[in-house]
Amino acid sequence: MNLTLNPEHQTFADEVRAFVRDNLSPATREKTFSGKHYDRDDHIVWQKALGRKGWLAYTWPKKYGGPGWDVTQRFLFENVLAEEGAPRILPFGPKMVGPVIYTFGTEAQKERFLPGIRSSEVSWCQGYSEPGAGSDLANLRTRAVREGDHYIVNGQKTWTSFAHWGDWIFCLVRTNTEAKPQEGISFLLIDMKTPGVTVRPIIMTDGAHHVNDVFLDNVKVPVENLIGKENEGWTCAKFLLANERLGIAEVPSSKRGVSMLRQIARIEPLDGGTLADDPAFTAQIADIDLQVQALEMSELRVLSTMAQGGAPGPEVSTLKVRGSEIQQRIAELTMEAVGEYAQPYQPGMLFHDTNETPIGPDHAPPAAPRYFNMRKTSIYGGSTEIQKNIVSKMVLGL
Amino acid sequence: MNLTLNPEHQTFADEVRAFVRDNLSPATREKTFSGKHYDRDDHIVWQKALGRKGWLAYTWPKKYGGPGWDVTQRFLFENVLAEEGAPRILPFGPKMVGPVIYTFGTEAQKERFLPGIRSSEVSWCQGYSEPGAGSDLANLRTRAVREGDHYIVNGQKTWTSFAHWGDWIFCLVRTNTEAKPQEGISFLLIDMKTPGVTVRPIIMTDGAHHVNDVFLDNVKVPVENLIGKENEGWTCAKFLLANERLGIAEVPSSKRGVSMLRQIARIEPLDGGTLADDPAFTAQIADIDLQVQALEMSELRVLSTMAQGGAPGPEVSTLKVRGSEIQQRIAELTMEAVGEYAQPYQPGMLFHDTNETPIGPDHAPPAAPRYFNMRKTSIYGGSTEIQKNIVSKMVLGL
Amino acid sequence: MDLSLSDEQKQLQESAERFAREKYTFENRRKIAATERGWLTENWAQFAELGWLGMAFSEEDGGYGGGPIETMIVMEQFGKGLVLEPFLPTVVLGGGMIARAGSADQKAALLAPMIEGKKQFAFAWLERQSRYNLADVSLKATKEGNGWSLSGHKGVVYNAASADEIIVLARTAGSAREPKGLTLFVVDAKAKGLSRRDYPTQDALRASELTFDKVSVGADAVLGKVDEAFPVVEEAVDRAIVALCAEATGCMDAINAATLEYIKTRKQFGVPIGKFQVLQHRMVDCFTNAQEARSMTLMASLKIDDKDPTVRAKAASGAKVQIGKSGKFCGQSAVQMHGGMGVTDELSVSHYFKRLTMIDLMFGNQQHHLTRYSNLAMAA
Amino acid sequence: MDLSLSDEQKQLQESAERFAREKYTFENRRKIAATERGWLTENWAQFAELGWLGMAFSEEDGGYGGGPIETMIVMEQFGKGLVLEPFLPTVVLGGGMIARAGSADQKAALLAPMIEGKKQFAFAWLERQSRYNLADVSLKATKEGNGWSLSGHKGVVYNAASADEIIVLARTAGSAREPKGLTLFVVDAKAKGLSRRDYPTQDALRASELTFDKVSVGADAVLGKVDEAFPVVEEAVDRAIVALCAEATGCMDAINAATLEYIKTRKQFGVPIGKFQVLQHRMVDCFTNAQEARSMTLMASLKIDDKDPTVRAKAASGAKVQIGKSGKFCGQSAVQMHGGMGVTDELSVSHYFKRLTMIDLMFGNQQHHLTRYSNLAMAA
Repeated sequence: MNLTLNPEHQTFADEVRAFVRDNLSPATREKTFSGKHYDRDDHIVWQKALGRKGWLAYTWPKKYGGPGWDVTQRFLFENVLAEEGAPRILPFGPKMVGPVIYTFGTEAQKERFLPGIRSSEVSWCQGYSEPGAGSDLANLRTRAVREGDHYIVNGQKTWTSFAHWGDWIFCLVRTNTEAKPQEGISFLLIDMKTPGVTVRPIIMTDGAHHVNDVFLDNVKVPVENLIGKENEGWTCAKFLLANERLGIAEVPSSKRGVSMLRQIARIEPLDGGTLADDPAFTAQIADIDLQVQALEMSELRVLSTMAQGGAPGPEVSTLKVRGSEIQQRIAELTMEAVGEYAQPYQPGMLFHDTNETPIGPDHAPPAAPRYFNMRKTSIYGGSTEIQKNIVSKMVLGL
Repeated sequence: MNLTLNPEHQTFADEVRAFVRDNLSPATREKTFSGKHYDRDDHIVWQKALGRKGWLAYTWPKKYGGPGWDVTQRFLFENVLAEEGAPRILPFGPKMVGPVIYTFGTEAQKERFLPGIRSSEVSWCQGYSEPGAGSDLANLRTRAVREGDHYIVNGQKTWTSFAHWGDWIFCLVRTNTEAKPQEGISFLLIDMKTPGVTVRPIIMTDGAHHVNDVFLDNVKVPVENLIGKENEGWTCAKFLLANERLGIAEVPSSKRGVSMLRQIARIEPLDGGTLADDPAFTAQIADIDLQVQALEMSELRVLSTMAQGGAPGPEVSTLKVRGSEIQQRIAELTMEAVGEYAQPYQPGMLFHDTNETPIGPDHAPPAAPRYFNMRKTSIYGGSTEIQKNIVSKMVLGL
Repeated sequence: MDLSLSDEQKQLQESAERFAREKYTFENRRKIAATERGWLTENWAQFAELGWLGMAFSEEDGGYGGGPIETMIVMEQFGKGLVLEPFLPTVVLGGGMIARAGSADQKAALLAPMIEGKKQFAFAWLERQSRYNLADVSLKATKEGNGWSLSGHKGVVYNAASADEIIVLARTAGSAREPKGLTLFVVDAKAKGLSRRDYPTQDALRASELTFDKVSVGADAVLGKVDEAFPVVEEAVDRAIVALCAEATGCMDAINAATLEYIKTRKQFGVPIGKFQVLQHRMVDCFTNAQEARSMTLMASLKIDDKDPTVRAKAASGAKVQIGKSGKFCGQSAVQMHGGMGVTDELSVSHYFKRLTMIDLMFGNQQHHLTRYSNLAMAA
Repeated sequence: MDLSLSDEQKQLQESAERFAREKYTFENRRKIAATERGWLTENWAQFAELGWLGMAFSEEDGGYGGGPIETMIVMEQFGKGLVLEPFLPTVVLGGGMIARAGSADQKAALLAPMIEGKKQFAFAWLERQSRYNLADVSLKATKEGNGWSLSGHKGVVYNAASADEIIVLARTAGSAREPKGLTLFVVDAKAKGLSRRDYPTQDALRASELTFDKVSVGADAVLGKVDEAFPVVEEAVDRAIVALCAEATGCMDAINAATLEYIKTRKQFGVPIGKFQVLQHRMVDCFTNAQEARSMTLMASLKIDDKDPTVRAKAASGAKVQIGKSGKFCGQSAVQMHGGMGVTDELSVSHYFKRLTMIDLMFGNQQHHLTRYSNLAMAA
């Protein structure tokens, strides 16, 4: 057992770091460290650069055009990207639908869809949640009725992140209303340009527009866009959720968050010194720092099991639970570090390129909005309550 | 609205204080402040003194021999007793069975039982829990079968505090096995000297003997010992539980605990000074101090409603929940204040009069045992989980 | 000891409750927040008419002889409605300091019209480096003939854009962070040399950054004694804290009620989610937290008039700790139990959550006041 | 990076697991705790035979070339069984300090027989005033001819009654709490002038108060360099902390398993109480806590050999914080979910709870190590 890197891995990490420094736009990098929201180009330009290098679909096996990295390489790649201020890779293509397609799709589907995902030429979004089916996903009502070589899809999806940027959406739809809830569901790919697809923004409490309602009104979808067998979409859904849960702990960005928080504490004034002099505050940083370390090590233990051929089990749910608590706590402490100057609401500084000077310190504008916004992390991707139900049932047998 | 005392109440408080100082044995008082366990005499001698003064059954109306105090007087009485180091009044007679008897009993029963409770001549204990009926009290199995003018009682009670000191036990027994669980229960008074009553000690994790199993083997109980109607004992049980929940928050003793904790922090050495110099520790004392204040004020608000004729509702359950958390936290902080010297186990210092000097400071011996022992407060008298179920259902309508 | 409301207090509670319920529906509030001032003059006029602007002042100061309990009653209902009118900066802070420290002339010129609804105030104490230290003031006031000249910066000044007068805490002597050497000045909001940068806050209130560039004021602009403002400010802020605590209890009642309603109706897995025991217990904890917040606010309101400044400070800090803790618990829990809906702009829950969060940050957060309380309690 | 156990390590784990399972049933342990020594010589002999006493020492020191991972593996199983044999004071602390600081002669005289199971040690560092400050030492060693004379008091010295030699931390120079000026002495447990007051601890181990009244030792009793013991002690204690953390993870696994089993079988309201969602989620939290404890212990075990003392100290303190937090959560939760049974002496749960509680208090509790970690992390 050891935690040290061998020379090849060390070289690899250096190579990744050099790549990020050469290819990530300084303006995008700056948004990461100032806490601004990214716009579409921040994500896509960067992802295309990764795509050209063959690194966007970095978890994929070589067979499907991935780099075929080992667990340590993945770990290093994710950490270096976060340290260097790269935006997170939007997961919908490379982490979600891509693996579903290469695992359950036909050869034709693989040829058609995988290249655009690997290159980031095609943007994807996820059509899972519905107004009446959030935690209770199996209760979804969006209907797909077979008519000849098409499905006619009707229904509403909600909480669809970046639907307003998406070229395609992968949807869970009900193809059999008479089967048990989980048995009549299919996994369908829908071109967002198809007539009948409408996107309506949902504005978050911080004023941001990330998520949307997606209305599907008599949308005609060719049968060849079905992944796997009809009525067996739940298998894809479960596969995808398990994949999602692992990366969703967001350890690398939380590590960056802790180090930014320490920086802020060293800047924020307090009684003639700085907040870094206040042991009550620094103890709270230390506490969250240690929580991040515990989470990272737990994740490494899971990855190590996977490296030896094991599959991530339902216990990764607990990583997602802690990961979201940690992101929330870092955001909370960051806001508390800013103090009274977290109160001004400065949308210009959050959403736009602007020459205005911020009110308060540079790190003030995103502090409170980020705190509000981060509450979502314990809700999306299966709420904390749902994750604990899963572990209770699947791991503990309760 | 005001929190100030009028002159009559001020005089009353002085009178109570003078009484405690004149009547409480210095050895008993000393046990309170050193955290030793009381023996039977500590309780009974003190309670008899209160009884002679007419203050033992201090919550009772004048009609039944109580002092008929108002809410402020009760509040002052409880606080002064705690401040002066009096042991808590064992609730089984004056707070539990006494009010049940004067509320549901016949005139003959009142005449027979109330005087011995008021004077502490007769000690009572409570026969509620059974091995299979803890939280689920209605599931109790102890049977009482009517034979002529007696009941024949068979079964087992458990967690019976001070059964080994008790003259009488009040029991919930099943008199009808065919009714719904709560409908076949009766409230029965049993003389502990009756043949067939056996007491077996249960030793707690700190080595203390407070609770017992009580075995009832063909115990012959006269029918006149039934309180209320046969099969309607659940009414008495609920009435008693609601009464119990209020006092069980133990605010006055927690106030004393906080002040003792501050004293200990001023004594415990730390880096050449004392623990009182450590802001991380004193902040934790401040936090629990404020929790006690919030609880006290919440209790006063309930008492104020009662003073205007309202009855304490199920929301007092939350007072019990917080009260137990607070007692546990004070015990925990006290142990942490002692540090490494909480490790020696010193039963001699806990249970006996001894001339030995303690290992470590005088306040060390009870620190860890008390922490272990206090875990029971969120279990007995209806566990925290049960209390929250009650509030959820009865108050919130969930 | 008596914890019951008088008949007058009950009436006050009813009328404040009615105001919040009728004038601050979710949609109304959104419209009010979008106006230029961010609040409605007609509402302010109604406050004056109902006597709320003068209720907590003595009769000799032109008020109606109430006190902290009346303030608590009204602020609690303001919290339920998320009321936007600048009651706290104008009445509690501005009015409170003038009543405590003002001369007869100042009371006549400022307090009387405020009670009539004709004057509003803002209180400028914070600077970039101050954090929660009320004495960390470097805006300088220097003697200039008979009067004074003020230069420096003040930040996050609530209601500065609507105020007629800004009450400014300035350093007239002493070194950085010394409580001694601070003086309060009443400055005309339109004074020459005073510039503003206005903005909304996270919770839809209005505040400003102020720059003072040699702003001249007369000798009569001094509120209270020169160099001796600190105790006045500390008391005023303690009173403001208790008023904020009352507002927060109102927010908590409202957010808990909304969440309870939501979990009774929102269905998942075929049942209302309020049937799940984990949510039931969390909901119970929310109500317990609100109960404790109410208890501590009431206690602080009853103690804030105490002659002993330590009693007053402990009461205010103690209540603020509880409010910080309870507000966070209720706010975060409400968002979580609302699921995705809780993080959108479309339901009231996120607005209560934001207000509760900002209240914690005002005049010192939970941690700050825990330390303050702890130091006072250990010194005793 | 590689987190898999070698085949030898897996075998070690199995044999330690078997020992704890077979020799430390609940009833067996109760009997062992009631013996005069509080542990069994036959078990100690078995440790020697299985090579556990020497596994973590280098081959040149007569050991078997393992390290912290081997210690972790064995301690974890000891935690599962609540094993009472004095492995920590003798092997981890005593053996560790001798290996690090001892002369060749001392290693031959002390370490070799220890590995053979023929010598036991105790480490006397704490004094009444020390709390968790390893440098707060006032027991004095003064020069006496060629040797030294020790006078003063040591407290809560684990295994002092069974030890052949007591390793004593004494002040030879410097002022109170100065890290410089401390020296380690190896003192014969039967030395003249050394008296003991023995007692059991809360968790059924054995410790003693020691009084040194002019205890004379030779020059060869000094372990390491005069006045330079502090770094040796700090490292030894960091290693002991990590070993304790491993023991605690074993305790947590056992207490969680017992609780899970209990809530699956104990019925109330007609169903196993494990059907109640609140208990289910709490049980999940217990397992998550144990997982985190295991992760931090593993990380600390992998970092404790680092050349940089800061890396080592941060790893040890970080793990101790996690163990404190997780141990408290699992322990308190287990008692609560066991209901009344959890607070009696009759089930294993209360014994695990007591051990977890005492582990938190040993060598600095959660708060102490959070502060230590925080200071080191902010200094970086």
